[in-house]
Amino acid sequence: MNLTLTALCAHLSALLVLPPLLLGIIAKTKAAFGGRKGPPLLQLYYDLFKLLGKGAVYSRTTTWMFRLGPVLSLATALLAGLLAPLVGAAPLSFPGDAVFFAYLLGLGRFVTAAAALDAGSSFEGMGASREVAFASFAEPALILAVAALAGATGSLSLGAMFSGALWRSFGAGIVLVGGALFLVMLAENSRIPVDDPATHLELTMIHEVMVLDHGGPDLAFILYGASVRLLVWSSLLVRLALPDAPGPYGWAAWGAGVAVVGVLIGAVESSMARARLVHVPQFLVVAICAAAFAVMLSLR
Amino acid sequence: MELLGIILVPLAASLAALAWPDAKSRPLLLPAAAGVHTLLTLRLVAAPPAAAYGAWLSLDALGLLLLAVSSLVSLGCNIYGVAYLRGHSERDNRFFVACTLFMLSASSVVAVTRHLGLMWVAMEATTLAAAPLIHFQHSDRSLEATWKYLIMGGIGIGLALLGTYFLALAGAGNPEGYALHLDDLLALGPRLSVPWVKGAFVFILVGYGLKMGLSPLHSWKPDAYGEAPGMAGAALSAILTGCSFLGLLRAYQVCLAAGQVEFVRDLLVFMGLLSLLTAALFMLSQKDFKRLLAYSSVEHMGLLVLGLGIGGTGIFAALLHFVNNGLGKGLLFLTAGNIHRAYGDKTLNHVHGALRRVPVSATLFLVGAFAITGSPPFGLFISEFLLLTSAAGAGRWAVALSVAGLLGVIFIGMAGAALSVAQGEPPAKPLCQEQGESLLTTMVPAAFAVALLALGLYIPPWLMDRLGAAAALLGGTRP
Amino acid sequence: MDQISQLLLVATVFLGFALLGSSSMSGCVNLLALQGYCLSVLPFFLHHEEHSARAVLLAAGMAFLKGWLVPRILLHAIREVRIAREVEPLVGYVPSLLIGVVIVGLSVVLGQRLPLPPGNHSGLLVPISLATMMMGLFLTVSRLKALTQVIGYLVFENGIYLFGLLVFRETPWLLEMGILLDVFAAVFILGIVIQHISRQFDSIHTDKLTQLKE
Amino acid sequence: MRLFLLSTALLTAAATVSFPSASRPRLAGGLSLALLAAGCLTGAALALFVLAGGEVAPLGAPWPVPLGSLQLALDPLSAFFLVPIYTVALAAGTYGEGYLERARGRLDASYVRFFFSLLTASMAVAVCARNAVLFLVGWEIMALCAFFLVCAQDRKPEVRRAGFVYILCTHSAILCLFVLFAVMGSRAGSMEFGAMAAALPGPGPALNGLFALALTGFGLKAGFMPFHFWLPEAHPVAPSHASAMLSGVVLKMGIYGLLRFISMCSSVPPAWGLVLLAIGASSSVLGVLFALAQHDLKRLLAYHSIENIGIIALGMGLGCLGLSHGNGLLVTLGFSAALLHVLNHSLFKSLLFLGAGAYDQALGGRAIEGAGGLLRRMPWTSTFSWVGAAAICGLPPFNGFVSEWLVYYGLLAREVRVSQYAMFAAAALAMTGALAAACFTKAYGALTLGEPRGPAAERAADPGWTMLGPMAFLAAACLGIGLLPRPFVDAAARCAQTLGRMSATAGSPSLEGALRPLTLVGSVGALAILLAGLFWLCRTALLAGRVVGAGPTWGCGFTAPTPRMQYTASSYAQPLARAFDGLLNEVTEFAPPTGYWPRRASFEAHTPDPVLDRALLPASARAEQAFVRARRMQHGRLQYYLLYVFAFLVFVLLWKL
Repeated sequence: MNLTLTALCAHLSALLVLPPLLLGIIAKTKAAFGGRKGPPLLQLYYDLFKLLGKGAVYSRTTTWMFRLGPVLSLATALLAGLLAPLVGAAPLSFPGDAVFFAYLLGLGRFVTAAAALDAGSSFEGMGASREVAFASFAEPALILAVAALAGATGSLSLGAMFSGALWRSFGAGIVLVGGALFLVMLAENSRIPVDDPATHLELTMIHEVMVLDHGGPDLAFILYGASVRLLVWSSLLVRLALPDAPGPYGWAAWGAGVAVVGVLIGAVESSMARARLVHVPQFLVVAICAAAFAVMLSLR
Repeated sequence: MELLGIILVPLAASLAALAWPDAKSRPLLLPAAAGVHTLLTLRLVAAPPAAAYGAWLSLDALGLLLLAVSSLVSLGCNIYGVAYLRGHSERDNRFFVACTLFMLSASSVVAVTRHLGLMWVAMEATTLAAAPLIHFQHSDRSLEATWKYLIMGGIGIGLALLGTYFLALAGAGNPEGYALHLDDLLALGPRLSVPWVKGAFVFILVGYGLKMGLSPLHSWKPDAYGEAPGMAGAALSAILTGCSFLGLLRAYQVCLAAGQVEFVRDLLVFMGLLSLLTAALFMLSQKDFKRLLAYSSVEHMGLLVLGLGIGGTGIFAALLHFVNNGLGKGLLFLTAGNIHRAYGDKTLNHVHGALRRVPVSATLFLVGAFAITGSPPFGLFISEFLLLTSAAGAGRWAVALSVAGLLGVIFIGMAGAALSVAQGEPPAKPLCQEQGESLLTTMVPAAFAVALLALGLYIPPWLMDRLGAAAALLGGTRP
Repeated sequence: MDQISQLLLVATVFLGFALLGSSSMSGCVNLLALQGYCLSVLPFFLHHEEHSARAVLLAAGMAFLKGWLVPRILLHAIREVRIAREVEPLVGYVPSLLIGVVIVGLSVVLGQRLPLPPGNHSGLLVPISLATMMMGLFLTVSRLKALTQVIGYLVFENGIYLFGLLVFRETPWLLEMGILLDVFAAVFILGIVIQHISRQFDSIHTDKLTQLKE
Repeated sequence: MRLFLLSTALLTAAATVSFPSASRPRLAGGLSLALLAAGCLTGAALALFVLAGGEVAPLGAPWPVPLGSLQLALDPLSAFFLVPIYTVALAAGTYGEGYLERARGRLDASYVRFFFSLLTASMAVAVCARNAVLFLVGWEIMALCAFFLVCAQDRKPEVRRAGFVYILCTHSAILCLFVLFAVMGSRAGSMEFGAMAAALPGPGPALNGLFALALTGFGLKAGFMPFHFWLPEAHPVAPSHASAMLSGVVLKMGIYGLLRFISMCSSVPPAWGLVLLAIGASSSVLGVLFALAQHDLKRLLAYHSIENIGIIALGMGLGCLGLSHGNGLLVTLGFSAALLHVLNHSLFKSLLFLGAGAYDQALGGRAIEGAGGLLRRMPWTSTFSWVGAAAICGLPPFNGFVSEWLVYYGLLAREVRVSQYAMFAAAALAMTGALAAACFTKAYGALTLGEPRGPAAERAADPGWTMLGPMAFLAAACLGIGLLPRPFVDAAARCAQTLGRMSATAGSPSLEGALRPLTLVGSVGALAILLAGLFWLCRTALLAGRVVGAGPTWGCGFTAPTPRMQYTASSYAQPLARAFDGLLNEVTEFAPPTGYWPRRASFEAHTPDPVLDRALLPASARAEQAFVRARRMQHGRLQYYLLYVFAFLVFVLLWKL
């Protein structure tokens, strides 16, 4: 691994510090679209800080599974962040890490769903059910996107696939893959039109309802983990589109790109309604098809 | 000496049975005579006498094979018969015992004679002797079965006689004149008249094939086997069919000597496949387990002629299969008889849970069912596998494939019935004394099962040698 | 002599036709007896070079058995079991006769495929024996009553006997013994069975004998 | 090879010893278990010795049976398959003693022990046999033992049905093998595998026909998709430790056979690889989909076996493609993925079946809907089962991921790209993984999480350590392979190289490049555990000294929730079931609540198997009708029987004379 210490530190600090900010950007964008002032940009930092300072109430139904969910899902999110390139090479990079990345996220989902079921509430069960159902469609889209990029670049490492250097040879494919990944990202991170993070009706929630019973530090872990995942996904999109340049310029470009993705998400959320749950699979099938076409293009 | 002994001892015992006054002790004649017969046969197997050219009674490898199988199976059946007849003391067993022994004597004649005319007479005798065995139950159904058996058997034996005449005519025109002695016919060989040899083979095939129960000539078989007592079924399916198979083999030998094997082959393969098909058709969801065994017999007769038709190692396979089938049928019919007795019924709708009602018999029945369908590690697996290999080796892929397919269907029928009988909840009605199994009624099938297993795991070299010699007589080769 | 043997052979076939067309039970038995007599004298004319004791004995035995004893047993059975005197064919009389014609034609065709064995002067023997045999078979197939089936079987046996005459000269005694034994035993045992059948079912109609089926 | 014979003898002794001592159950159990353990350990030691590069001289003895000879040999392929056989047999056998103890009165212990030990011995013989007759004998004894294990509780009608379906399939399989070996052996003039391999025909219809026979025969055993239908019938009804053996190991014998056949072929047409890929993709996706629709825990696990067999088939398909394109790296990757997944699946699937057995005994039934809250009541069983569940979903840091990663690598990496279809198989595999996660959160959640839904679940308790110990061992093995994959992968790769008839060094640098990341995968997995532990400690530290309360689950405003109102397994699976309705064809019976004061309402859903229930049973019913019609031939009239004779005689005379 030819990774300098500075690059590693930069990667780690970006990964650890920036995620809540991205959610702030999204919230600001939505507020701007709605003509409101909105919460402060750093709201999630305050929330996390407050939550970490609280005590906890655990349901009498729950077991260690319930307590495992938040910590393991946060751990997987952070490890996924180590595998994904932000600027320059990722700290952990090896051929086939793309698959590992996908399965780490899967592990996080698995424990979150199990923790939700552990509470024994029908609402949380419902959320877990939807989460895993939609993941079944998101996962093949993700792997097909990876396959397309692997076909185009000849490498199975995230760092090489998401290098932004493919526009000339694989432009159409990049568009398709980018679209697919964007859709998958919306689904995986519970954004509109798949899920509405701001809803207050449990029956329509997915991710939020799964964590209804968590509180205090656990909820902090969950919220933080979710924001880390969103940042990692956004970073992948940025790296797909922008050429990579190490050093401060690279970081600047990357930061701008991530902010744009945040604004984009905010824009989508402001302009669309949440889709009916039965239509979500169709939405994801679109992503699968886009990625499949990209694979065909990559094979030519 | 032994040759005369194996004919005369059972014959004398049979006459003695007719004269024997006491019905209770009469059945003891059965194992006594069969025991002596087996001892003499063992001496013959251990040291086969040199074949004397032109003698009427002389034992070759093929005859030895039939003799050994029929002697063993009838010994088993006759030991079993003591217990069986004890359970049916209300019925007069005079004719039953006499006919059983007479059949043994006649089948010994078939095995040791070299004269085809004499052989035919002995064959006729076995046919007639079997009729009282089938009719032993004295019910409407057994009467009907006997009637059908007699008429069809009579026709078959008549056709075989015609075939024998044809053989005699085939040798006409030679200076030696007419010949019905096997040695003469073989010596004439290519000088035999081809059309007459062909005609002879056709008539003998149809005649003896009818007695063997090859499809489409098998129609009497399910009725007769279904209504006969278990031990008679075993004797019929091992001895009677064995005798007729030997008759067919003799005709085959003549054809071989006359250089007419090619003409025979297609016919045999055709009949073999047809028999398998018929068995498959009728065994699937067969409701009566004794009739099922009859169709299984049709199947195995089909396999025998199939092996003969394939030639080469197929003939060896057929002969090995003949031995295995005799043992397997003995096992199945005797255990089926036990189960029939324990339930007073032989339809699958009423017989369940035999593993709990008659555990030993049911286990053996299950073993027999798996063995007879060619599952390893039983003897029939070796012979069936050898058969398939020789079919494939002869380039008859389609035959091998269709045999395997039909065996699959047959397995469905056989396993379905055997499992339905053995497994499940037995009826609540308790078992009365004479319905249960005893040491005597389970010992014999158990011995057959052990023999079948042994033949699957180890075929003694002397048996290989005898089989090889027998196959060589038919132009077959040892694998 | 040859001419007489030819005539006898033709008579045998015609008796076969008559059997196919006969509607009365006892008439059938009488025709069978007549056929038996025909066959019993045939050896004298067929093998005219010798009138050995063997031939005489055979003829006498045949005449006794086929001409007298067997018909007597059958007639006795008919009286004893009080069966209706009609034959009750499955196939009507006229079609039966037509099939008989087909059978004769078939036998001629088959007979031509077989070379005539030396020492035989009558080319009719092989086809006529085949035809008689097949007619017998056809009778067993096409008639409903158990007794008529026995008659058919006996006709079939007659055909075989006719064929046996071809090899009569050189074959040993044993063979004839076989034939005679066969006929005797068959009638004897079949008679017993018919007795049983009539006692058990009050009839010898084979419709009663169809319990055993799939 | 002496050791192998010793091990087989010990196993056979373990089988037989149980009967004479049946009157003293403790002694019988102990003695049988000791012999089983000795046999398994001896055999496993031998297998490991071979896998570590040791050579064992083959054993050849004449066998006085036509075509037969006692040829036994241990090459890496055989040794690799021996490992799961002995490992699972040991674990399941130990567990079985506890299981039989608790099931006394319902199961005949001697009967089960006999067939279990014999099953182990026969599989070992089949794997080492180098003569077709010996192989077939071992194979059929295995099949029959498995059949009798399936039928251990034959009083129940569903057990009899399952047993019947199973025995039909296994016999059809062996008939295919009869023909296969008959053809191969007759070409070679010998039934030795070596001679057969030398006499195989070149590429062409003949070779493809043989492949079709092998695929059908071995595929029926392995449970490839159209041939899978017996599996969800047979596996659930066996005693659980036998199910573990059946699902974990016996299925793999089909894989072994197919691999052995492929290793005999000197040339492999590309179509074979594609066929295997197609079978693998369809088996894995459909297997997991149908698993999702099940309510019976063991039936669900059985469908998952189909899924995993599909993954193995994907690996084999890749290996075959590698063989036909001469790509050594792909051969190694594909076959080692398949082999490693064989090992992995045998570990986690047997673990899950053992857990299912414990649940079954605790609840008195295999239905998952009535359970719940067992993680609290059966903590150990549930913890070990959780490991199995995570492993079968292919999640890191467990062993399932390692082999799936290898498959992905073979499907996607550029240096091994020989077919464009492989990429789409990757999508199928991804979908399988996600669906498996859905399925196991469903099953695991319904069983062990939340509140008990019935009285049986209330009273449930962990079994003793005879049963827990083997589960712990298997769970540890799953985690161990996941964290330290290299030695296992290397062993599989060596086998794969001998399979592809390559010298062990060929393609080494690129292979090393492909396998090196696995070390990293293992360590990152360990890192995940460490990180999670760290956060756990953080939380404990944060919460130290603060108020940590316990209360009811938040009912979203509803004040009187009952355990029955928890989300059920069926409702959990419903979104997916609806999305795949066209494939699953779920049958529902719904009596909706009516009126103002509805008294009863019911909803029932079950998913019939597409092959067995929707195709084979109707087809066989129709065939039976046709047969009944054909059987009127035998209608009881003697006249017609005689007519057949007459007609046949005339026909033959006209044909032949």
